[in-house]
Amino acid sequence: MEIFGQPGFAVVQGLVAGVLTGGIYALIALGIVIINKASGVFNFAHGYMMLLGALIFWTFFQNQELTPVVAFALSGALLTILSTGIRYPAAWTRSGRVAFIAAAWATVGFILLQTDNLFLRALVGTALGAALVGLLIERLTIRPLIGQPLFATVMMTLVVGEVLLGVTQLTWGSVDRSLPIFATVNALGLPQAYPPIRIRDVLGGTVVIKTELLIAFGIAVAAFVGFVLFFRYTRLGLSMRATAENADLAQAVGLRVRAVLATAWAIASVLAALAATLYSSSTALSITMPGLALRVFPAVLLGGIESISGAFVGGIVIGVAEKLGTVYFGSDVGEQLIPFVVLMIVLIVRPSGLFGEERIERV
Amino acid sequence: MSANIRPSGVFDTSYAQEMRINRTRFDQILSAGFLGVILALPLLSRSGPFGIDLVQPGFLGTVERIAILMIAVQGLNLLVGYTGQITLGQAAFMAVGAYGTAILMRHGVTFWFALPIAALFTGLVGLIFGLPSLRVKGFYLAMATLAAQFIIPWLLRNPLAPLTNGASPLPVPRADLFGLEISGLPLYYLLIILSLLAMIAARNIIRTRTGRAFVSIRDNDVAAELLGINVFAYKLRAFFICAIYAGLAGGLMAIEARSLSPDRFDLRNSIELLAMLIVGGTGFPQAPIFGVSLLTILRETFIPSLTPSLQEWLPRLLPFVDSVNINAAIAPIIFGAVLIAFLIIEPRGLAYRWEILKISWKIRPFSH
Amino acid sequence: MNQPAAKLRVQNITLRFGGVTALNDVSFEVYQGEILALIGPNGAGKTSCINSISGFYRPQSGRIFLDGRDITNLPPHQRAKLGLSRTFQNIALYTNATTLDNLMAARHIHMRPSLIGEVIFWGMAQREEIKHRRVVEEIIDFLEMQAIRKSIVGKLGYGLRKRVELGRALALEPSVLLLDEPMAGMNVEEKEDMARFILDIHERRGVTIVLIEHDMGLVMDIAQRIVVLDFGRKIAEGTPQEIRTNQAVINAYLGQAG
Amino acid sequence: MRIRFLSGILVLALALMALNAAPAALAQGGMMRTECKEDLTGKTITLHTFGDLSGPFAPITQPLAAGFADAIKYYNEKGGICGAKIALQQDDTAGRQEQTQSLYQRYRAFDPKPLMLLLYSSADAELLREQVAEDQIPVFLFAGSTIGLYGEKADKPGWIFAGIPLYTDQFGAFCRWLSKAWTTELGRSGKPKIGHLSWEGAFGRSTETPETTAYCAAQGVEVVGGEYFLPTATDVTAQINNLVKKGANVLFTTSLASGTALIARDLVTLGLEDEILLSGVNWVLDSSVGLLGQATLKPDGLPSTDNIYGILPYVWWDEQTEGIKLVQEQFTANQRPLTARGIAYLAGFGAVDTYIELITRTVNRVGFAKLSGAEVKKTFENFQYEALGGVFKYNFTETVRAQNQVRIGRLTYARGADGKPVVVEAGGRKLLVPVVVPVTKEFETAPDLKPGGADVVK
Repeated sequence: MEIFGQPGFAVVQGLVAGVLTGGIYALIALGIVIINKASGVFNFAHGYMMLLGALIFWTFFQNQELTPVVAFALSGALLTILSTGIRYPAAWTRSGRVAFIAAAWATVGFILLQTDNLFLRALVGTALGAALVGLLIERLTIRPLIGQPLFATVMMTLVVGEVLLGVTQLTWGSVDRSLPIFATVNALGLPQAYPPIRIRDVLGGTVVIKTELLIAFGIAVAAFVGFVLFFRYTRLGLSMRATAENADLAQAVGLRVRAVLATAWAIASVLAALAATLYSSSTALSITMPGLALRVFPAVLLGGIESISGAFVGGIVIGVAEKLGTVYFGSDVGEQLIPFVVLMIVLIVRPSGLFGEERIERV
Repeated sequence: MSANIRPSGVFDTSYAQEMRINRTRFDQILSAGFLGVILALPLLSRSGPFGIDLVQPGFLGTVERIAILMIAVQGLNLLVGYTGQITLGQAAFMAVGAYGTAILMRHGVTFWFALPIAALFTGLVGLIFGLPSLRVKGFYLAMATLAAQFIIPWLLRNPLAPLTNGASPLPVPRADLFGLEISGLPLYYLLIILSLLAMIAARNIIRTRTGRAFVSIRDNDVAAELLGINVFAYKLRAFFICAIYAGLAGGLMAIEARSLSPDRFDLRNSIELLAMLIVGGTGFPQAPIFGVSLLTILRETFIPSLTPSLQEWLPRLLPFVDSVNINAAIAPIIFGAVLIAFLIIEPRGLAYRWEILKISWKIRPFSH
Repeated sequence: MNQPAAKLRVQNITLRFGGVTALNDVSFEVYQGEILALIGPNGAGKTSCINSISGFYRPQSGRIFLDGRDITNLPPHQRAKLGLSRTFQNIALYTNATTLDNLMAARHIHMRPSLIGEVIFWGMAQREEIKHRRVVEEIIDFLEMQAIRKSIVGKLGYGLRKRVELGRALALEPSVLLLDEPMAGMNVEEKEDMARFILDIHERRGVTIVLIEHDMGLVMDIAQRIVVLDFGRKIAEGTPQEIRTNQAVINAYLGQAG
Repeated sequence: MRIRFLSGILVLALALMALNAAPAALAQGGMMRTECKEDLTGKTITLHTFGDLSGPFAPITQPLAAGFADAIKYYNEKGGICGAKIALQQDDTAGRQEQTQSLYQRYRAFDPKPLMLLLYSSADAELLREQVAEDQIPVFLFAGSTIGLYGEKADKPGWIFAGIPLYTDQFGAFCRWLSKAWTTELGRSGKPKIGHLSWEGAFGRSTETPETTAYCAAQGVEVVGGEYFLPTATDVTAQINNLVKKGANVLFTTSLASGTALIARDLVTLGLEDEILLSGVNWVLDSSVGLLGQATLKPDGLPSTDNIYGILPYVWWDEQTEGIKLVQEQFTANQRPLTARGIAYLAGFGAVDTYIELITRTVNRVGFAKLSGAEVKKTFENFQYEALGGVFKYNFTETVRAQNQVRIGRLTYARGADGKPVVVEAGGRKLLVPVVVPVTKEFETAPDLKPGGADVVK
């Protein structure tokens, strides 16, 4: 059975691989969109934040040793986040808050220092580590530029990327690493990826779904749903939306714009780490990672630079376009040309992206 | 954005005099002196006639690249700084100019024809990728040009491979003038002169009808349209001029590097050209001079000259880090750190700082 | 009635944004060399009307004529070439340029296009620059803006910016000048200056002026004829005297109760 | 961190020794260093090198740099170059051509002028090919770029010498072996059909030339086409399907570790691991590939990267020779991580050894005072040398400037006496130990497939 001259199963295979890869693209796009929503800045450092995040995960996941200093620093980050970023229920007494923070601190410290459940440790450690990275970037480089030309801030993200690259090289070097997260332990005691799901006799052949990509896709979808709910229903999410819409007005009605900006960076950094970790688990953790973020730019634009659901659709569309393009025209066309042709077409037909808002101009 | 504080004691007696680029004696001396130093540099190097060893011969190459990149960034300044249209495809346009020049020269066309033809052709390519500016603005437009940044190298690598050697390097013949090969000193002076001419041309565009139309579009495109400026046509014109500058820079890069490969014109290079513009001071005529010089000297001269001592000292300070990792991290960290410091101190660019400096000099000893 | 020829004719224009009708079948004429005021309560469609005339909005139906020529489908920049010039309700200057450059930019349509000449800036191009510079300097003198000639307009005060904008509109050498609330937000003194300028422009340069203004006293003083809009419809047209006593206008301004 | 790496290495070394998994040691004499005629004590000779340390090729260049550093430390303790201390001048280009150009102009102007440049990027060599000839600075290159060495039409100045065989020649050698081994050693039926599946870019496309395709055809091996992927790809199933549709039963890749591991993994994903033979240039036979490939196991319980065939133009870590023992000792002593135990470190070490020999011979011939790039090039043009006692074999002449002694190797994993793969624990994780086994025992001369080369099919 053929679809436009190609074996049907190969087309379906391309479609499946495209959707699943698109899930990771979408997650990367989401991180870029969130920063853009909060501050109007296109974050060129995202690829480097991904690399750093994945390396943090690798450190927790693969190594049993962890100096108490690191654990202390990370739980310190948690402390900072808890005590400045989030408002507690007003009913809480002062001692209640202190107790809450202390308990959270102790729990995190305990998790970070134990080595029985590496996955949990890596999860908590990376979330905190990446959030800390995001907060530091915002505090040290982005905040000093508030009120300055937007260009300068975009430029700053580029420069931050360069520094992050240096930091990763200094700390971890550049060797390719394997990061088998979604794995069982086989008879030899080695981590082994889950076997792929094979669906036989689909349009004349077998279609294979890579389990780790499927899981990554599932997590990406969950993250998206989470964020849509977050922006729609939580106080922090709403204030982020408000700030994105009009920072001056938000400030005027009493929202803490700076705190919102910091939160956006922390969230984006955690998302970058998540996307990078999922991506690495399906191939390798390589220094070429930042290049992946560049490939996601068309997806961001396709969806609309400020649209969360757009990021998701954009990621999937670009993923599918790449893979189907490869099936039909070969990889040099499919992966290197098609995404940008799709981008051009979208810009000409619907300039604000699939989900972007069209703005009416007034004089 | 000329300074609104005029030096006292300077009077103009005609409009022509007032319109001059260097209006005061101080400006004239400064520009002439600067140019003189640049022109004298080769004479002060070991390879020069006097055998003085003041300037590292390697530095002349850096000045050549600064001259070339200044052209590309000046084009970018006209489009981004003055017309307010962002492009992420300047390096791709440079690739068109570079490959165009190289291919024509390989087919026997003399450099003096190949360069303008290639630059003009680049201008036309720029027009094509400027078309989305009819409907899209700001970052979306940047993304259309981002597509150029991927589509053009793809064309060079794949369908045009018979002409371009594909992903492999393309050797470029030497440029010659009446049978005399242009390399070494003549090449140096050629690049400086062309760069200077390109600067003056840009300055002239900025201070006349087209330049004012560009600024009108940047500052208020609605008002510009309603007051008689064909906004779309002028946006296209800006793209055209910007791409011509890029093509010119690309063609010069071809004869300077003598070997081209598509990797030399990737997105990273485009972004870096933008970075040079921003560091220089977007929308100031001197931005390319400041931005390109700062970034290029930082990368090509400053960091390499610091590297040996850092390679020696850092491993002692950081004994727990592998020295190989340190060596790999030096360049990105210094480059990044210097620029972060710079951006925090002067986010509007060096040219802005320069204007402030000039004004404070004129009105000294008062601070306001 | 024996009226001079219509300089500008607005014929049955209707303009809708989605479900909202901003202008509903509006028609009026502006005669050569007169000052016509366009008034009406907030949201009456005055600015929409100006925007339609200058080409920023495209009405769904109706036609607009300038000197008897149908300009309904011309893009805004070509209407400017035919002699339409305007100012904006919320000042729309080139904020990062100097006063001089703002005015010079408006000379755009009168300058001979020659990119090559500009690049070289020698001979003709330079003479051309100087020629138009003279025109601009005259306007600067006329509007008494000598002191701010080289100032960045973004840093000027509100009143001055309004004046620069008027200067820019004048530098176009229009035959019809559309002024969208030129005196809004000004104090009495500034308003008087501005009124004087408008009258001077009208008298000395013979420019036809369409004016939107809220200050009724002023309108009554300087306008020769008045068109009143309400909810996108023309409800009255006539001399200041006629408008003052028009019941529909009074109702519109004071509400139906009156 | 130190303790972790150290313990990992120690465990690994012990495991290897106990297993005796490696094949019989090749017969090699001791280290064959030319005697010095001149005592250079008190002098310093600098080794100049720059390349992409922080850019896309960093995974392979950083271990290489580690090899330089450790070798220089070691040889300086052993007397340097005839008593002269070896210094290292090293810079990072981040993979940018402008930076290569500017660093070269810097290096060219050093006083004294560099005697030799050690480069490790094809693109750098291609860019500088004519300039180094003008400045008379020979280059020792650890990459296999035909254009870099011989120019577009194989007639350009010969100042660049390659430490590994040209990628085109490597591919030719592989075709030659494949046609012989296909039905016998590999036990396959039908004809071998190769599909290229490589990284996009000059490096990835370097093996697919008209010359190699014609040569392979003459050997009875059909090249069915090429597909490319970006280093950031997550999935190459579509590319593999395309090549399989064209009839490919062998994939040949020109990529570094993450690329090769990705292909191996997707072959297993598609269930093609038995039908399709994975092979590639010398970089695919690297420990890093063997380590990365362990995350996916084949149905037979071995990693996806088991049984990758490739070109092995040097002696591998598992073979017992004096040189390897020395490198292993230094590797352990300098606490290098397991991941660096690959070809790049070996190459870095070998390059320093070669440099010492090269300078020693040149000094012996012309004396220290007359040492120059041109003289070093002369030595290079008649250079028979086995670096590290046979780990790298150089046989340069004026016309053959690339190493061309090749073997075919196979990547597999260390097995114990019971035939089961051995699991070691290093750095807190359980690992199989990748080993590279030479399939052909003897070194053979690779076909000469540069444009106009001796073995090009007319």
